[in-house]
Amino acid sequence: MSERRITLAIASDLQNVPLVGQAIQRLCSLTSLSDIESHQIALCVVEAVNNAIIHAYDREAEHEVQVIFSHYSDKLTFQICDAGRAMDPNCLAPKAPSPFDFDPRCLERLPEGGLGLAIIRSTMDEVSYTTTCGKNILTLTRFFKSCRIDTTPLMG
Amino acid sequence: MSERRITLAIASDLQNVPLVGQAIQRLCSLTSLSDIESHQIALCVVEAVNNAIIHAYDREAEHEVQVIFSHYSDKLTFQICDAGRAMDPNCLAPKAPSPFDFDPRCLERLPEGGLGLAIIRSTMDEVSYTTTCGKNILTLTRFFKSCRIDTTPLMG
Amino acid sequence: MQLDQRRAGDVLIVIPLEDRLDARIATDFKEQMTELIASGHTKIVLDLSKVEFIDSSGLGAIVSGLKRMGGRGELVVCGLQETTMTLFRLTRMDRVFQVFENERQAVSVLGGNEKDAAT
Amino acid sequence: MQLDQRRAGDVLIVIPLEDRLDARIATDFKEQMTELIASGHTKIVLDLSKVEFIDSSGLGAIVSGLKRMGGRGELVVCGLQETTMTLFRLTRMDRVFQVFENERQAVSVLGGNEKDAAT
Ligand SMILES: Nc1ncnc2c1ncn2[C@@H]1O[C@H](COP(=O)(O)OP(=O)(O)O)[C@@H](O)[C@H]1O
Ligand SMILES: Nc1ncnc2c1ncn2[C@@H]1O[C@H](COP(=O)(O)OP(=O)(O)O)[C@@H](O)[C@H]1O
Repeated sequence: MSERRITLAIASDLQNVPLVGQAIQRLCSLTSLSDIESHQIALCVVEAVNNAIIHAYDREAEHEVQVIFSHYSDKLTFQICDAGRAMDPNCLAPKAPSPFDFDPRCLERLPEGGLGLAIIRSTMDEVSYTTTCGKNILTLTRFFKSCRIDTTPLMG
Repeated sequence: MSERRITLAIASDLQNVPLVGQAIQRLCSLTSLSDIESHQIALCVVEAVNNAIIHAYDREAEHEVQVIFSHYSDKLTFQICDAGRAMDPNCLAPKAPSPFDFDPRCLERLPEGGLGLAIIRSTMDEVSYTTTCGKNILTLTRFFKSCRIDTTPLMG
Repeated sequence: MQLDQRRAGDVLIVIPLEDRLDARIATDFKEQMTELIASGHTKIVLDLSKVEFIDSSGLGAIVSGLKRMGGRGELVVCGLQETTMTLFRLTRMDRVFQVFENERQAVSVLGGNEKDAAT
Repeated sequence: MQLDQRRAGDVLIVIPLEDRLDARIATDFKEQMTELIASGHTKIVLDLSKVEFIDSSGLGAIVSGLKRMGGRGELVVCGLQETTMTLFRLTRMDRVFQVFENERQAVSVLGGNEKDAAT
């Protein structure tokens, strides 16, 4: 099947994010992904859109966040686009320690935030980020079936 | 609840239309509408997007069709936007004969086409069309619950 | 688009394997139906149980098949889901087509061989 | 956001009535949980059976409640749907929280009065 594509766009208000989440979940469920996988992927897109609103736009409404859903024969890609402050590339550095590596018995150290990107990285097969002409694009890729690639390479 | 809004955009290729249909159906099902109502409304949006691709753009791909979904406390609106050839206003004239008024026994006269706008008009509460600066907007409105208004007035 | 076909006596059962009968595939669907009718089938059951969504072009293709029969044969539909039944009702095509619950009932009324039809 | 509350002996059952615990309402949810804990409740069952979707902010708010308990009491969760359980597992929060199937089991383990809890 040739590529099929749809762009979802919202104003940067958190009230609109469930609309994106629900639409993405339905679009994913049209593919060979299971309902749980579709839900997990929709969660990643919601995390990315929340980040764009909260971090790139400082919670100011009336900016725009776009999500481009592309359906290829072997994969889905999601491009989350904003025109706000760019993300520090260290946030996506491959060697960043995972916030999930916490000691479950050490109450005070449990993470209350900073989980979004880690959720995205452990669910998607590829995550990349570019900034061009003031437009930031976070690209999330998920391959179908056996094509899944581990995001953490065995050797550094 | 204040207004929530999402814009869906596709290239004018019929292959992309199911993406819009599925997304709209899911968005409708977040409201108080039943599954069947959501399906019927998604059908109307699909009919309108098909029309934009087929009639406004003469089936040329690579133009854009937008659908703006707005959720208000009392209603949903759908704005289907294209930048192609404008529709003849007579197509939406209130007195146009309904293509559903056929004689079921007269085989040769059964309608094989021309049903899309009639489906839209009998499902939605309000239908309007405007062209401004080369942009055509078909606006479909559906009120929730008892607010439903009949589209055909009793007197002409 | 893919159309499954099965015989039950002199009745031909046609099963579209698409979940959407829409403008993308309506022309192809119409042409395939035209060919089947042209090749001499006069009793056709269109089993729509796999179809979740029909738009006006898909419906138009079905109507076109009926018209092509020209009263010289029968084209009936069966297995409509609630969503597609709603479209038949809205467009009043439920008064034009004989609508059956399943293949077995449709085949039986057309006088075919019931045991080849799925229930 | 709306939080339903019910007592079962000295156990407080808290039921978020939202289908999404997300960034829109995480702050409000966290504040309401903080108040309940500040007002002296030391055995809390968070019933997530009505919640279909939790994002990292919603999860953070739940973790925040547990941390605020400061080991002086218990905050357990129950009624997780398959989707939200997947999030607890992915983030390893299933090793931090006691997770029960339903209110009755959670209340029973916390030593509350089972008959006030829904199964
Ligand atoms: N779209 C973005 N634009 C700018 N900064 C971002 C963006 N996404 C993430 N960040 C940065 O990365 C950090 C980690 O993000 P995340 O893991 O989602 O957790 P959280 O949003 O809870 O802090 C954020 O605190 C922020 O500094
Ligand atoms: N978006 C549009 N732009 C231009 N013309 C349109 C548009 N939508 C509908 N029309 C006109 O109205 C007619 C009736 O449309 P419709 O009821 O959807 O049936 P059909 O598309 O099968 O012809 C079309 O044949 C076309 O001439």
